[in-house]
Amino acid sequence: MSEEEKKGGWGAFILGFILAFLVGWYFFSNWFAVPPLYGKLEQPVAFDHVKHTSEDVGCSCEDCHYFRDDGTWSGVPRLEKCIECHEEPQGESPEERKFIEEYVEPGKEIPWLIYSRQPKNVFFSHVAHIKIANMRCEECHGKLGHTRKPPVYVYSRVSRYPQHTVMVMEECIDCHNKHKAKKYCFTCHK
Amino acid sequence: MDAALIPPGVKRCDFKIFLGWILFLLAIIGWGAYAVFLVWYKALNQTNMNNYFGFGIWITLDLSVIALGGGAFFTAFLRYILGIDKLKNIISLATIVGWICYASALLVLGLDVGQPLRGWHIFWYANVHSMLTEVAFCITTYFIVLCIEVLPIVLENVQLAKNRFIHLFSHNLHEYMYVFAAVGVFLSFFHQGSLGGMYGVLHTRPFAYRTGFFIWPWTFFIFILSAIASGPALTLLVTWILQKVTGRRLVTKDVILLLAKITGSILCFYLIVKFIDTWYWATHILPEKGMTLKECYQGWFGPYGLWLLFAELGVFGIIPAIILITPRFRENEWLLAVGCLFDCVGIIINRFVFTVQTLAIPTYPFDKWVVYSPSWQEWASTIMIIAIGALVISLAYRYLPLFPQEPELNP
Amino acid sequence: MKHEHKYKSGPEKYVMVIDIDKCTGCGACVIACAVENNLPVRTDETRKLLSVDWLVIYKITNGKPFPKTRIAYIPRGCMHCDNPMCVHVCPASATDKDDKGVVSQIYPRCFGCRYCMAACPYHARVFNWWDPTFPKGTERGLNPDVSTRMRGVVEKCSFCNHRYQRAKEKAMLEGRTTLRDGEYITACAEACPTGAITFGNVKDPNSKVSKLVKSPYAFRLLEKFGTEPSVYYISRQEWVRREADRYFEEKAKKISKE
Amino acid sequence: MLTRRGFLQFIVGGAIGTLFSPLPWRMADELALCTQWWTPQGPKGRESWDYSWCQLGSDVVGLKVRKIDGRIVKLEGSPLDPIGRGGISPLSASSLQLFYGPTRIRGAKKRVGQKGKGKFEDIEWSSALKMLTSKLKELRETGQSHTVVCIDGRGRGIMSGLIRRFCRAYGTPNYIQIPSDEATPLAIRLMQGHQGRVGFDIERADYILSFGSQLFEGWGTPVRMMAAYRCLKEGQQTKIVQFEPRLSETAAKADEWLPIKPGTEAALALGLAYVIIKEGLYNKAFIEERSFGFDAFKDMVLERYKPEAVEDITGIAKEDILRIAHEFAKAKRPIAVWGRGKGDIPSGLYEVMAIHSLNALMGNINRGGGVVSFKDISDTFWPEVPLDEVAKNAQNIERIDDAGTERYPLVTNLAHRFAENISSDRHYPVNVLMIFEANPCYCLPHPEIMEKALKKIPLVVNFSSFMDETSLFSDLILPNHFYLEAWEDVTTPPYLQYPIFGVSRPVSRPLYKTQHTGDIFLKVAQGIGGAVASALPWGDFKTLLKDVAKRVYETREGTIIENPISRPWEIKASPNYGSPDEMWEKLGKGIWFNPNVKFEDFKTPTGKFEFYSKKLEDLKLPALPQFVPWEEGHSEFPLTLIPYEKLMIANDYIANPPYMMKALEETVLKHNDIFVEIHPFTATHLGVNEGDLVLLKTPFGSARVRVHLYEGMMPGVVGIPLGLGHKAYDEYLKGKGINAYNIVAVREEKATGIATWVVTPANLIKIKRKGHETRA
Repeated sequence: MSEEEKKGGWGAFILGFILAFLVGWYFFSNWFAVPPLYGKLEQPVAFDHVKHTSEDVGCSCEDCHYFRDDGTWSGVPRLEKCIECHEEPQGESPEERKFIEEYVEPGKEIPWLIYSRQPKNVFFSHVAHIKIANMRCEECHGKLGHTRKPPVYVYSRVSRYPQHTVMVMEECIDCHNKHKAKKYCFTCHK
Repeated sequence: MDAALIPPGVKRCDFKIFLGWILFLLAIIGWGAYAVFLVWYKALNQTNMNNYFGFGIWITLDLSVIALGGGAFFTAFLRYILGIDKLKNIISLATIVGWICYASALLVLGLDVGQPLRGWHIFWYANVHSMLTEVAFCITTYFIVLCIEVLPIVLENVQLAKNRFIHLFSHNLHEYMYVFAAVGVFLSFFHQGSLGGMYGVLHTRPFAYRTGFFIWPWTFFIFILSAIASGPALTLLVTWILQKVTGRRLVTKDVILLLAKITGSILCFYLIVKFIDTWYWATHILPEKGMTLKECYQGWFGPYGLWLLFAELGVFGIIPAIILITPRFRENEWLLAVGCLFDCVGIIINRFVFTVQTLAIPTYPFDKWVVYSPSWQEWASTIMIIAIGALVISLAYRYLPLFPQEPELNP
Repeated sequence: MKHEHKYKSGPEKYVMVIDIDKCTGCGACVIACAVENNLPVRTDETRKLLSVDWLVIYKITNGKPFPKTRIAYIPRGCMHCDNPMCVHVCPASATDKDDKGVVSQIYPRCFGCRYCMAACPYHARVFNWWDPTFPKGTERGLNPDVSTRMRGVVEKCSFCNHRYQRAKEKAMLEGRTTLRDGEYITACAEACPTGAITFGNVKDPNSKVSKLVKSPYAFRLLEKFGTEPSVYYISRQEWVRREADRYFEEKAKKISKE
Repeated sequence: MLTRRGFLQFIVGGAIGTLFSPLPWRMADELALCTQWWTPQGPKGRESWDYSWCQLGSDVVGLKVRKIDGRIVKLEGSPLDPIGRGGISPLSASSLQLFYGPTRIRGAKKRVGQKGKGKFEDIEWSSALKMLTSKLKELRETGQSHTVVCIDGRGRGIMSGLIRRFCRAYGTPNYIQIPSDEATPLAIRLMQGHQGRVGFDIERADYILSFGSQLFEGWGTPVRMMAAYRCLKEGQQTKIVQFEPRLSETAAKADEWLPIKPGTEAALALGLAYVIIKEGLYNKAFIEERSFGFDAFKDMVLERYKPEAVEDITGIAKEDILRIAHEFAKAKRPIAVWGRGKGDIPSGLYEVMAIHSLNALMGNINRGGGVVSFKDISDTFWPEVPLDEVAKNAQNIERIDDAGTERYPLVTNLAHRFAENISSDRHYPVNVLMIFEANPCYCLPHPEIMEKALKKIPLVVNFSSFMDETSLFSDLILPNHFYLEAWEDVTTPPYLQYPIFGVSRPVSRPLYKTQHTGDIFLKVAQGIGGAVASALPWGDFKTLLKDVAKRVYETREGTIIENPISRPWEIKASPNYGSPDEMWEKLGKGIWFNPNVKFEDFKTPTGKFEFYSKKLEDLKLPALPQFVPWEEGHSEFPLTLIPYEKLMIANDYIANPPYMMKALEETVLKHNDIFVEIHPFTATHLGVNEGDLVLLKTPFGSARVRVHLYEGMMPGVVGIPLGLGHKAYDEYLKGKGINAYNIVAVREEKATGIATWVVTPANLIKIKRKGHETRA
């Protein structure tokens, strides 16, 4: 072993540390959301919430998002709801024309990307949160209902779950703790 | 060929012979690795476990190696805490054997759980009421401690030790070893006990259920005792095998006899406790659960027959206890080996009945006995783990100065 | 020392009462359970100890020789014990007991250590030894209310908890937080053509189950183990009661007095 | 410059740096989460409910259908079903798997390659129908209309009526029902002169004698019998006595089980009659005023069926015979029930007559809690068929199965002779065979004869929805809708004590390119034209059903169920429908039923109940009920093989869905081996143990089976389950066990030609084990 080697100092160590640190944060935290772990997708149709709820169109939230008679939540409306107004183009926008050509005419359901999509093993009761706990939509969905353009959909390619906008179990539990709501496994799991 | 790696002052067999032995072990390990691959790729249907036998040979192996690995912490306890200095001549081997046992246990757990990718849930979502959680935490931390204990032994390798830094590091580590030994002893006590507790708390399985002290059923303490009583026996057995295989004397007889005496005494104590426990269980706990001793065994000679009880406590309990406690017997080299072997077998049977027989006993009055026998994949992976142990010991013996007395005993 | 789960039920405590004398062992409950809960099927299901079954029917016999032999059927799902050993032992908190009496099992949390199976004397818990398979095409009939389970996890009867969730949503829309008798029943209870299975809230004094559990012929399986099951059985035949339980004589005397 | 030391430092630094980044923690989580999409999941959506009726096999179950976005996910019993009252049978509950399953046929198919090999090519529906129509037209024009045969496996309701009518109008006498219970209608026709429905008012009976009927395992209608069991146990505490060689589930639920030697039920019935007559316990008013031939019956019984003699024949102790007879006679509404197994293991005419005589002795006929007879809408709906020359000529041609000929004048169907006669060219060749909801290549005794017969027929048309055994031997497959996709009629099921009529609407769009068989018959009739077309003028099956509903409306009887009723047989029904349209509307949910139906009086030549049948006398046949042994002993075959049926095994046109296979007990099937049940004594005698492989030999063949030792099986008897051992279908069913029909002995009743396979001489020979057994 040469003297030179012995005096090597900590340079290589620090270099390794910083490099790994940066690579780890850049590729694996969902802040940057870059491939290969994360993917970004645009919604199939650039739906404008503001436009629809503006005075000249005059839709209310409940027109599309409502409770069904059995207490379940309707979620995102189906194509049949869109067709009620968009059988024929309502305006000049090329987005709308594209939407009619691609979905309305062939009668194909729009594959919406659900920002707050919960896993299949999770049961979320909208009615419990809205009717019983009197929460507002914004508390969980933020300003989504006031956007002019749908935000980018960020998801993980491994777990296939959306990022950023989705609620994870820790958040559910925090809120349930705060409001002293039940938090048995079967309160939310199925 | 590998002369540069061999510790100074000792002789080792020809490299070709050693290579042959290693290749033989690797062949076994390869076969086991294929079984492991099958289990991970195709899931646990590759085993012969079923909904009645959620625990099989792997858990038996797991509990056995952890008990037998108890030699490490107990020898460390004797050496570092009680200051029995003589044992420094065997402590390295005890530590290596312990490390092998615990590494095997963790490997087996990785095989045995249905969803290994989620294995960390046991730490992240820990249920503090579960004895298994306690086991998982303690085994993992103790394994880390064992790694630290093993590290200086590895660093004593002639080539590694040439590095000044490594040399100093391992030397310093040696200085503080009693701290790790103390931590290790504490951790070991808990998980050895918790493993017993795992079964002892099962008030739904009268065969395993025991009342006890505070949150711990008696099995908690009995398992600790049995681990202490059998761990050093395995260390002695390995030493004996090494001496026989290599034809060299590695440890002076007084060290061996001392450890054998301690082991024997504890085994006697353990057996007394175990007899009382068995009596109380048969006469109090079982009737309280609406069961009889007869219902817990499949006749005399069935697969889960009463012979198991006699084998565990009689042949593989009382006999080794007598051998180890009697100076005249334990001084006989062969009898000592038999004693140590029987001691280990007794504990393995104990662990076997607690894991497998507990589940085999019909719980419903109308249910039938179901017999479990492992699939080849289970055998292969089990044998693989034993082969890995042999491999590690072979390498350690060849390249590390495990036995400080070896140079002077083999001039 | 006993490991007792300190269980406190809320205003609801669901129990099941099975009248063994009415059960003809037809198996409609088993099938209804399988369809409702998306149970997987393999091509060879004859090794019963490897099958994923939430509800099984035990056939017990009085042990007498021909022609005095009699048989009875005991449908057995999860007992939803008030002192559930499985909950106590699960290292990853994948199972709990909620205030309405249901012992849960969370599949994505479970990592398959099977300690709970060792703890359950009823064999109510089963393991997914294989990846779940459904005959080709029948995935279209899967129930979205129940998540399917992946290999390597333990599963068991959930008292059709999703039906509770469904019933509760409907009630909440109407502004109610409690359910009426019969609004939430399990798939097996609903399917039973002889009405042998009754399900309901035992704390509701008007429910059917609250009357049935008081029957002098009511008993539970393996009561001596101290598990406090939520599933009650009724049989007027002494031999059935004796066979189905680690029977104790005190109880026999109590019944003969009445 | 990178030194070794530097490299090591770099690696260690990297490792520590990684630990301070999200990488390990994130990946641990992501990998755990990815295990969640390993399995298929049903998509969420809007829930909706529909009503339907499942009529697979012997089931008649009202269903509530749960749908998610129009996708059916669950079938539940409908509380609006007066028969099952909310219960469901295993088959109905799991029929969703048949609906979605892999054995559905997805469109019209034409055979290519050899028959039986199962090679088909897709064919357009239009050309398939054209092919069939032109063939039928050609045969009719060349005077060979009688060479067309229709096999009907449903055997009840409007659909059967339609096929029968088609045959008549087209001009062929060869309309064959399988499986068919010939003995019951015949016995009722002979003793009561009634042609129509027979019902057992089980729910109101207070004493039930069951002669081998597996009452709670599929006899009659499974859910109705289950509901009846509940009613009997909750209400009047009716005593049920089961005579059966095997402790079946029914025997287990009966209050008393008396093991009887297989096939001797008639002797037992007459032995009981002996006690009742001898001690004068019979209903004197009924016997004196409303019966004929009692004296002859009495003399015969008193002479030949002394309890001692009956004990010898049946193995039931004299004391038991006396006791049961007393109990039966003392009961207010005692009822004796026949029909072995699910009712489809045939009994002979004389056996049914013997058992029914017990009902007559107690006068428990055509009254509450007894055996009742009435007409059903499916019998009375059909208007007269206008026959042309061809059709009229055809009426004089003898049937290919010999039924109704001089040799067998009494019976209407002899399915077993059909296969035999064709394969041995006994009569004329058959050119076209149309098969509806039947699987004769599986569920007739000795199906290989049927296979041979099908190979001889140039055009075999199968309307099956499934690739079953018969489909494999067909030339043309025109798959029917599954019941969830079709318009179906719901008519009175066997043994129900009141008539019903309902309409089951499609609750799903057809999954595949299938067509309603009713529509096909109507279309083909139009294609043939002439009198055939005018006999079947309905455009489609739905129109026909509307017509039937209108006819029901015109009766102004009964009521349509709108709310759950707990005891439907007791209510006073009044019409709750104002117009045919309203009725049609209401039939979408509930069914029409009439508990106050008018019972059909005795229409025998004497106008009385005939213990001694005039008609039989005219035909020079024994006119009194009697016991004729089915089988004599064989030294080579010391054991007796009896088939038994299970509710968990569907055993006719419909085969087991995977969930039912899953729910089978491990004492029925182990891997691909079937178990036969024997008593431990028998096992000791044979030197076999539980689970041993044995060769089951009968004079008709042998099969490899395993033995299950069952304390509830009569010593010397071997029980084998019917309904396994399929050669077709998917891997969930194919090759599981053996088909018991392959090896049973078929015996014909001399007088009627009715064949039964209730007893078969057999032997079990131990097979030496080879290699290791797979563990349990």
